[in-house]
Order: sequence, then C-alpha cells, then structure tokens
Amino acid sequence: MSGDSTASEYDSDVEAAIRENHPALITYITAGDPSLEDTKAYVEALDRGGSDLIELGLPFSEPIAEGPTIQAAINRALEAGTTPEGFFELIDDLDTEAPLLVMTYYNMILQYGPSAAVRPFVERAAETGLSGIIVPDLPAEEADPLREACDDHGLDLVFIVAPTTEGERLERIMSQVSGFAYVQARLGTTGARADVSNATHDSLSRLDDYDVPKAVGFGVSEGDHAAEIIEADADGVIVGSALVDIVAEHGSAGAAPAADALEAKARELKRGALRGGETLTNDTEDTPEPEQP
Amino acid sequence: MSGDSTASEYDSDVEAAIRENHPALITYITAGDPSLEDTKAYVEALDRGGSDLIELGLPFSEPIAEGPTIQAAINRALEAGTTPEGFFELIDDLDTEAPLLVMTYYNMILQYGPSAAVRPFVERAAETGLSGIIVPDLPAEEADPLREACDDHGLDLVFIVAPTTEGERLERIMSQVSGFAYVQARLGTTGARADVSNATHDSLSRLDDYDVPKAVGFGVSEGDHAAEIIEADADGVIVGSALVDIVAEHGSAGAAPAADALEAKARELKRGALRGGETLTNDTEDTPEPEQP
Amino acid sequence: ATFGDYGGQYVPEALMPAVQELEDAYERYVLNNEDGFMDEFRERMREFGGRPTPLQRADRLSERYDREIYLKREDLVHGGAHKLNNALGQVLLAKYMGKERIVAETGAGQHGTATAMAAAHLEMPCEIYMGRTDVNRQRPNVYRMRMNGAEVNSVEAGSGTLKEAINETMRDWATTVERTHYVIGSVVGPHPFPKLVRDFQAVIGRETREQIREQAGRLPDSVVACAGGGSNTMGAFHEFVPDCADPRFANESSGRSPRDEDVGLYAVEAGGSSLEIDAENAVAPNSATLSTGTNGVLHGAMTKLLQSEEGQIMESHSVSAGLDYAGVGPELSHLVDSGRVTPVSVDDEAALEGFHRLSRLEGIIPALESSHALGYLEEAHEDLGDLVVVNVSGRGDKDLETVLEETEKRDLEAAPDVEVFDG
Amino acid sequence: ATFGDYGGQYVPEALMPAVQELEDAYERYVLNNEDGFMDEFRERMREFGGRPTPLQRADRLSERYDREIYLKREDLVHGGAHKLNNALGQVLLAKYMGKERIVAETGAGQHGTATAMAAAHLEMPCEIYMGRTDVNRQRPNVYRMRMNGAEVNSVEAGSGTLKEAINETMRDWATTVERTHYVIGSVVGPHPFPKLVRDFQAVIGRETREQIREQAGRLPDSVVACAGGGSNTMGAFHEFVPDCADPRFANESSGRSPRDEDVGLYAVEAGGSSLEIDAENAVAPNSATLSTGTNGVLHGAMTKLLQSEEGQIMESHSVSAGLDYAGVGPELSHLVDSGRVTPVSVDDEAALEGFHRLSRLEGIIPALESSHALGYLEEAHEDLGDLVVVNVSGRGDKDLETVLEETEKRDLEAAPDVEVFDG
Repeated sequence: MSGDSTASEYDSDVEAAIRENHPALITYITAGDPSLEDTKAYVEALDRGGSDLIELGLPFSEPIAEGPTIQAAINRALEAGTTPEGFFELIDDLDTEAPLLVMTYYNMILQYGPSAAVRPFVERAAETGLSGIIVPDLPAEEADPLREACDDHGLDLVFIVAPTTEGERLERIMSQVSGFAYVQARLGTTGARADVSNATHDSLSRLDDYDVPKAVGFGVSEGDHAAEIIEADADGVIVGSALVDIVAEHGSAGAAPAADALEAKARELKRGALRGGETLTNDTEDTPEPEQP
Repeated sequence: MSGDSTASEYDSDVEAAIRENHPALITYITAGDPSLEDTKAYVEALDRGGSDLIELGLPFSEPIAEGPTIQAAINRALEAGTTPEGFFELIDDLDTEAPLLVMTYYNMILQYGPSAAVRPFVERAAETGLSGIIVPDLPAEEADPLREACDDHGLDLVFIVAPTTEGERLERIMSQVSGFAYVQARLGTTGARADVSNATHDSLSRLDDYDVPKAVGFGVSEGDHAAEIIEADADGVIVGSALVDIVAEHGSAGAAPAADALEAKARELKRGALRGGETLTNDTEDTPEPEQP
Repeated sequence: ATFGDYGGQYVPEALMPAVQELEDAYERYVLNNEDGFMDEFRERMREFGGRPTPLQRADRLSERYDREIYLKREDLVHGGAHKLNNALGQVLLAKYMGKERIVAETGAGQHGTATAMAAAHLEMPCEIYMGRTDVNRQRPNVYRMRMNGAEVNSVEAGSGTLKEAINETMRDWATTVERTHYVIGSVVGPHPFPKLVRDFQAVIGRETREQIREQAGRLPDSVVACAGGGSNTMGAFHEFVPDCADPRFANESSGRSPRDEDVGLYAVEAGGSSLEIDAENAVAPNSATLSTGTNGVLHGAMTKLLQSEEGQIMESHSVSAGLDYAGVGPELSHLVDSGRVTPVSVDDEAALEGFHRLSRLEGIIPALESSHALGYLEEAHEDLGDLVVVNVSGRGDKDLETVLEETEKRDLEAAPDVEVFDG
Repeated sequence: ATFGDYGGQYVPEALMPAVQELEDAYERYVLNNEDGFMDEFRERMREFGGRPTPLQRADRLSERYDREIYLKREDLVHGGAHKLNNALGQVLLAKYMGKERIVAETGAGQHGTATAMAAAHLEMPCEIYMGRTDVNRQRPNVYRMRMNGAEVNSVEAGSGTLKEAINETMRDWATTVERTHYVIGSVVGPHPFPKLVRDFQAVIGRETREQIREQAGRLPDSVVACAGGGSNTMGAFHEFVPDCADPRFANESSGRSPRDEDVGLYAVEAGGSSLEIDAENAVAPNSATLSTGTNGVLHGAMTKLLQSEEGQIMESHSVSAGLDYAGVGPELSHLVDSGRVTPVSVDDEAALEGFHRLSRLEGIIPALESSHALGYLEEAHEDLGDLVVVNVSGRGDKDLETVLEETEKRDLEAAPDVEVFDG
C-alpha cells in the first residue's frame, strides 16, 4: 500500500501528485529486475530521490513498445520468475510517498482473471493501492472495458499521446485523460537518447489548449533534459530507460549500490526539472528584449 | 605396313585371315596405352601369340560404347598424348603376320581431314597398310560416305551385329558385311565377363543363314570362353578387355613383361578357339547317341 | 472486435493513425477498387506472380485413398509459396498510399523473400527483420532477400525467431510510421491486417472454387489447409465459408445465401512432438493454437494464443518453421469457435511422412508447412468425403536440409534411404 | 542428316532399333497425337507443370533500355525451369511406348530433377546419372531427385561432369535398351531426339507468340534465349523461325508462308572467361559452341562442337553449369549456318551482372543460364529493336552459392554488398 490518499481539489492521486509537485518527476523501473526484493529497495530509493510518481513495469514477454534497454530488463525479470501475483505482493508491501502506477501490456491484464477479462486485475490493483494503469498497446479505441473497470475502482487509466496523434483522435483522447497525458516526445520505442529538446516543444504546443497535466517521456536521461522538457512547458518529465540502465549496471553488485545510484539520479532529474521550472517562470515574467542588430 | 597382302579366293585380307585361320582369334588393344612404343611391342606379341587379326583402338575422348576397362585405357592413351598421326606412324612401323584394323569413333575419322570429311582418314589408313575400320558409333544407316571411301581404297568396313539387330536391318547389314560380321554377344558395353556362353548361341543362330564370317566379342577373357564361342559356331573370337587388363596390370613394369603376358594370353585364347573347333568337328562328325533312359 | 470476440487494434498509440489510414486505404483500394487498384493487383499477380495456379487431380493419392484428391498448387506461385499473393498486394497498396518504404518480419524467410521480391518489382525500399537463429538456419533465404535488394536486419533478442522479428518490426514501424508501411506476413495483427491479408489470399479459394466446379463438376466435400498464422488457410477457406447450410455464414456483402453444398473446412495445425504443454518451461512443443490455445492479445489482435496462465506468450515448436507461431489469425479463432472451421493437428512425424509421400507419389516436393495438410489427409481421409482439395501452400526446396536431418532421426515409411544419398 | 548438314543417328548398333522405335513413336504420338498423347501431355503440363507461364512486361528493364522488354517466365514451371516440358513429355512417351524404366543424365541437376519429378508423377522407375563433381557441388538437387524416388548414380570417370554423365547414360541404355527409355535432356543426341525435345519445348514459343500478340499487338523484333545444349533456345525460337522474309524458313508442315514480321532470334552462349581456346590443354574456357565450334559428331549427332584439331572433345567452361557443354543441338547449328539464328555470347561477368540486375530491378532471381540472355540484353539492346522478348528459362535459387562465390571475386555494379550478407 503506497501513496497518500488525500482528498484534494484534483480528480485523482495521480493528478494531484503532478499538480502539487509541479514540475513533477515520474520514474519507471521494471518490477522483478533483477528480483522483486531488489525492486522494493529501488522503488524506495526513487521515492526518496524525489519521484513524484513511480511507474512499475509488470513484465510481458512481447514488449513491442519498448526499446532494447527495457526489453532486456523485462527479460531479466521474466527469467527471475516474476509473476503478476508476486508483483501485486510487492506493491502491497511498498509504502512510498509517491503514488504508484503499473505499466504493462494488455494481455497481462486480460489473463489475470480466469477468462480473458479485465476486472480481476483492476480489482487486485486497487486492493494493493496502485493508483493507475498504463497500457502501451491499448489505444483509446479498445480501452472501454478497462476504463470502466478503472473508473469503478478509482484507478487512473493513463493514455499516451504520440506525435502522430492528431485531429479528432487527439481531442477525444485529451477529453478522456485520467491522471495525466503521457506525451510521447518522438516516434519510436522507449530508450534514453542524447538529444530530447526539439521534438518536445512541438509535441507540447499541440496540447496547449487542453487543461490537463502533461508529462513527457521517451528519451530523457539527464537533469538537463528534464530542465529542457519543463522549459518546453511540460508539467512533468518521465524517465525510464536511464534508470533501468542503472539497475542493469549494478545488477551483480547487489541492491544497495544500485539503490543509492537511483536515488542520486532521481535527485539530479528532479533538480533539473525544478531548474527548468524556474527558467520558465523567469522567462515568462521577464522576457529579455531582443538584441538590436 | 603389316599383313600379307596375298591374292586369295576371299574378298579381302580380313576375310582371308579369318577363313584361312579358322577358328580365328581377333585381339584388341588401345593404341598409345601407355605409349605408342609400348603398343608396338604389344601388337608384335599378340601377333606372335597367334592373333589372326588385330584391332587397334585409336583413342577418342567420348568412348560411349566401351566399358570401364577400355575407357580407362583410352584415357591413359589420351593422357600420353596419342594423336591420329602418331597412330598412323605406329601402323606404318608395324610388320605383323595378322592384318590390322583400326577401331575408333566416327568423329576421329571426320576430323582427320580439314573439313569434317572421311576420305583423308581412309586414304592415310590405306597408305599405312591398315586392312579395315571398325566404328562403334556408326550404324549402317550413316555409313555410306565411309563405306564408299573404304571401297575406293580397298579397306574393309566392319559392322557390328547386336542382339537387338533384327528383321530387315539384320538382312541389310549382313548383305553389306565387309571382312566379317562383328557379333556382339550381349547388350551393353565392352568388358570381360565370367560367363559368355548362353547369349552367344542365340546371337549366332540368328545368323545361320548368312554365309559370312562371324566373329563374336563382348565378354571373352579365357581360353575356355574362346572354345565355347567357337563351339557355338562362330568363325572367330574377339578379345579386348582381357588384354587391356594385362596392359594395365603391367603398366609400370615396362613393355617386356606385358608383351610376354599378352603373347601367352593370345596363345591360351587361340588354343581355346582351336579346342572349340575340334569339339565342334567331332560333334558334327560323330554325334553321340543320346543315352537311353 | 472484428470477428466475433476476436480481432481489434491493440497497438501503441503512435501506430493508431497508421492503422486507421490503412483501414481507409483498405476500404478505398481493396474493397472499392479505387484507381483500379485491384485490377492492377490481379494483373501483376498474373504476369509477375504466375496466377492462376493449377488445381491438379492427384492421381496416385486419389488411388491410395479411394476418393478424388485435388491439389491446389500454390507452390507454383513466383517465389515458391502463396506468400507473394499478400506481399505483392501490400507493397502495391503501400505505393498507392504514398508510402516510401516498407518493413516486414520473417520467420523461415518465406514472407521475407516474397516481400523482397514484391518490393524489387515495385521499386520500393525494403527492410526485413529476421531473428538471429532464423538468419543462421535459413541463410539461402537471407541471400535471396539481399539479391532482391532488401536490407536484412537480424534480431538478437530472445530466441531469435519469428516472434522477436515481429516485435522488432513493430518497433521499426512505430518509429517510422509516417512514411513506412509494415507488410505483415499473415492474417494476424491489428485490424485491418487480418481482412486485408485474407482478401489478398482469397484468390486461392476463389480459383479453387471455379476450378473444382469445372474439373469435378461440383464443390468439394472438404478443403484441407495447414494453419500457422493462417494466411494460406484463410486464403483457401474464405470463398468456401458461405458454402454450408448454417445461415450465420451467408456472406451478405456478396449477396450470397446459405448453400446446399456443404464444404468442410479443416485447418491442420502443427502438432509438433506433443500437444501437451511443458508448463514448467512455459514451452509448447507444438504450434496448435486453434486446437489448444486460450484467448488473449498478441501483436495487435485478440485471438487464440499459446500462453502461460499468467499471460506470457510461450515458445511454440514445429518441424516446420513457417507454422512455428504462438498466435493465429483472429478470424480463424472465430470460425473455429463458431464451428465453421474444424481445427485438427498432426505431429512432426506425420508431416514428414506427408512430405515424402507427395514427393514420391506425385513428383511434388511440398513445403513442410503444406506437408501437415498432407499428413492429415493420410490420417483422416475417410472422414473427408469423396472429393477433397488440399492446399499445397508452398514448395519444399527450402526444407530439404531440415527434412534430411529429421528423417535421419526416424524410421519413416515413405522416405528414401537417406543414409546413402549420393548414389 | 536431319537439319541441313546436321543431325543424324550416330549411335552404337545396339541402340539403333530403340532409336528407330522412338522415331516411330515420335511420329505416331507426338506428330499425330495417337491415343490422344499430345492432349494428355498438354493437360498434364497445365495441371502438373503450371502452364501456360506468363509473358511479363518488365517495367524497369523497359525503362532502363528505353524499349519494351518482355520476359517469358519459364522460371515458374514446376521444378523451376523449362526442363519439365521435355522431361514430362518423354516420360509420358516412354509410358505410351510400354517402357518400364527410364534413365537420364544430368549436369547441374536441373534435367535430373525434372525427370525425377516427371517419373514420380507418372509412376515410372527412374535412374539418373550425374558426374561425381556435379554430385558434390549440386547436392540439393541430388536430394530432390532422391526425394522423388529416383536412384542417383554418380559417375566417377573423367572430370565427373555432364559429358561423362551422358556417356554413362548411353552405356546404361545400350545395356537395357529393350525396356528402358533414355530421357535425353536437351535438343541433342541422335534423331529423333532433337526434334522430339524441340517439339515438347516449342510450347514456350507458341505461348510467347500468342501472348505478345495479345499484350503488345504484334510480334517482337527479337527473341533472346541462352544456349547450352539449346532446349530452351529451340523451345523459344521454333514457332518464330518462319517469322522472317526468307522463304527458306516457311514452315511447310504448318502451311505457313514467309511473314512480313521479321523476328530476330538471338542464341546467347556462355562466353566463360574467354572465347580463346587453350589449345595446349585442349580446354575451352567457354561453352560458345555455335560461335566458335567446328563440325563433328558427338553423342549421336553431327553438330558444332568444341573440339581439338584431332577431334577430341574439349572440356568446356561456364559459370553456369547448365550451359557447360561442348556440343549443341544440331538444328541450332543449322539455323546458325543458314543465317536464321544469330549466335552471340557474353562472358561470366556479364551473366553475373545480368543475374543481379534482374534480381534487384524486377524481383526475379533468374537461373545463371538465363542470366546470359539478360547480360546480352544489357550489352546489345540497341540492336534488338523496340520490342524484345527474353526467355527466363529458369529460376536462380539453385545458383545462390555459386553467385555468392563468384560475386565475391569481382566488383560487380549490380550486386549487393555480399561481404555483409546477414544484416
């Protein structure tokens, strides 16, 4: 059981976590990589490091939306025998400041119950105190059953907005946003990239008209990236592959060093986000005159 | 230059050699195997050993009518650089009791002259004193040009009669026999075989009505075979592969031992033929009464 | 969902616009022949692809089974299998859609080679994803693709086979979706792929239906086709689906009504070495998805799957690489549930016997995939009626090495003595 | 002789009755369709063989050469080459003649596999002779023949290639002639083989002639085909021979008269590495018999040959095993002498470029044999008129290894980078 279930002006814990901690840091790691025990330590470290929201990946064997880094993490987690039930027990066992989300593929949700239906998973998720669900292979068009179940159990179902999401589809998705809009900064799969800025601004500017929290992911690995993203007017920054890399690097060295490194990284990213937020405030308040030629 | 060109009651040296030496021994070796010098010694040995007619193979690269033994001899002769001109020089150089025949494939005859015509070969053959030609891939139907050239130069063109030669074709071929009819005792290619008798009788009995010399080949390797063939009413027996085997066995030991072995083999074969001839005479003159049961 | 409970579009958000764009293109070009698309497709399949393929009466099989056996000769299509029907259709569609590049996955290499051929023919840049294991064991197909100018990317993840290749192709597509079309290799994936691929492959059954009427004077009692993903299966079956007394299958769009002639449809899956699941290792020693699978979502569609209780996709197994897939087309799942298609399976050994039997008796070396249909014919011919069509979906030249290896391990009735193979 | 100065029956006496029996059968069954022989042959070529094959407009070659290029797609015949046209015809004829067994020679294995397929199809025991060298380098074809139930005898003599295989098959035939038919693999051998094989292959040109009329509205300016023994060449040319102004070529038997439309016929031989003879070693580094050969007798017929001055047959050479033969069909020799057919040649390199070019531009991997015709098209298209038909006599899957090896040695313009072949 995790997250502070405070009644607030916001629709959900998730929205509150972003709005109240603006600019927010959202972190991701894969549960069970390299073991569920280690994941517990890592999540607590990310929480300590200043994560405002934590996504935990429940591993699925065919992670078609992930890049090589998270794919490898998922494989390690599966080889370690990670099961949905083990995952839920971990969540049950966690007590974090930041609300927790589960990120998994639709088949994992379907198979949790006895007959390819979504409710048993959602019920169990709600029971463990998870705040929301992100499903990379579930577009809005196929999401009704899961959304209804989530609504019934007070969970957010987070939708992804891609660079290709446009027109009516964009409107429809934005009108259904629950928790926050997961803004995919560029096409492709997850993975840390050196350069994040150009696409971010474009992605966000399309969403200017929608008054919902927007968090940007796909490619963030450093505090400076976080700053740039926030400067581009995001409400939050999502970091995954860069953290999974840390887990992988410390894989054999035991949980403690990895946890320390994760905590430090989270701190760096949160500082970057805050820096970006300040720049933005300054810029807005005090736009410098263009230099005279 | 070889053979005694005596005027006789017969149409040709070749026919005379068979009729006058009845039952006749006809021997074959491949010229140039392993060298033309050695061939000279071998031919003289075969002559001494009692050959009544000697066939010399002029090697052609695609000997489709030969079995493995003579194929291999031909390959050795070609590797030794045997040419038609070398072959003719050998013939020029030979002085044998037995008339000599050349056995070769039609393309060798065609290519001797400048423009795929048969006459230059036949002229040169006649000039060297060869008495006749045998061409395994020239059936009677295609033989007119070569036959005319042979006629013009007093050479015999020997035709083969196969087990499949029947009816009109048999009649036509038998009416054109020049020298002797080369009776192929069984289907297949040349080569020594352990058993020769059964097919021979059948092959010859079909030719009873034709008054031409008949020599039987394909498969003869021992004196006893020769005897059986003559008993079956042949006028001559043709031996090739068994002699080529002797050449091959002595290949590296030099010409003299091979020549001795060839001479001895010829003697054995001729004795066998004579024995067969006596049996036949006795049988004919003095047929034993069938035993009473 | 697209077909009863099955189908749908379970893809990352980034791909949804492309999938919807494809839906639109499917409707315009394929269903409504806009700009003469279908005319051009059919013309190119005639001239380039070698259609129609014959429906051949198999004299010796007919004698052996004491009934009329006809073979639909998809092995004669350019490239050696029915795969080109789909690959050419999709590459041409990509061209009509203004795409500048295609990607495709391939397992054994049959779909990859067909796609590379179609791409060369239509001057379309092409990249093929193929698992590392498959690259190593299907090298001639890699060469063929490269000869046709395609790039071949080997996928190092997982077991390095078809599943991983599909995952990786989806990732490429998700990155390049605006200018790229993903030529999916079977009647799987998100809507409209299962319909699109089916419609390109339906020429098999359409020709068969006409040919059998002309040659045998009536519709067959049964049509037998192997099923992996199910593209040759749906291709062979589609035109026959309404040929049954059950009014649910009357094809309204073509104005058909239930038929008097009842055509049985048999989807023959790879039984591998056993139909039992190896639960401990989460491995299925077979690819019999229709016969033993459970419902779930894989590669964009709800369908029957070989999966663990927790929802992890299992490694499937078959002597035939082209059937070795843990999913199956959603429409086949639907037709099986609704009773129109009968799912059956034969094991590796029966397929190998089928391979040798057709090679020796009819002078046709079938693909190992198709050999499953022939194995089922041997086992169940008595239940198939008097007039049977078997779809020979591809030729078996590609399978010679595998067949030799697998034959050496067994004592097969129909096989030549492979120990003394060079005379 | 059968064709001007060429042809004839230069075979051992033992074979003459069989050859004459075949003449009789040729006349009765092939020329006069006795017992419906030709009807059955054509029907089986349709159902079993996949005829007719398409005549395809090659869009990108047409663009490249700025004229209309059409490809006759014999690569789509069952087995992958035109060879089945002849093999099936002869095995069926053997059946009509009451023969109980067939033998055949094979070089690269194409004729052997076609014969084995036909024999399996028609339930005829079959033995194939193949040189030891060819057995070793064409193992997949050995497997295919064995899969079809044929025995494969490797011939150890000489260089272990086609010539030796023919010699050995003739020996088998000479031994078993009464119950055995020799399915010769090209328009070579004693009369009536060159006519018989030509007539079975003539379907290529007959279809082409109809198709080009329908698709292009007129006869082509030229027909280009590769020539080894010459069976695809004569098959492609035969129907077009009378299509010229010269009255000598009016085909009286079909009641034709000289045509207005003048169709050029180009037989493209394998130029190998050079057209010069290596006299010292009696080796021809090419197989350009029509272009450089002299008249002589080989394997039963008077024709043009690669031979030494003394009459020994030379070893020929070509990157393409199927063209690697020192003889050629006698009718082609005659048509070349009389000016109706133009003999040309391209070297190994041009053929390899042709292979890669068609693979990349058209998505068709041609046989290395056919690649010679494509190499000539590249070199001489300006002389071939506005409408050109190239016979793609077979597919190139069988040649992948050879092409890789030979491509690695060279810097070929049209080839992919074969150094990094697995992506």
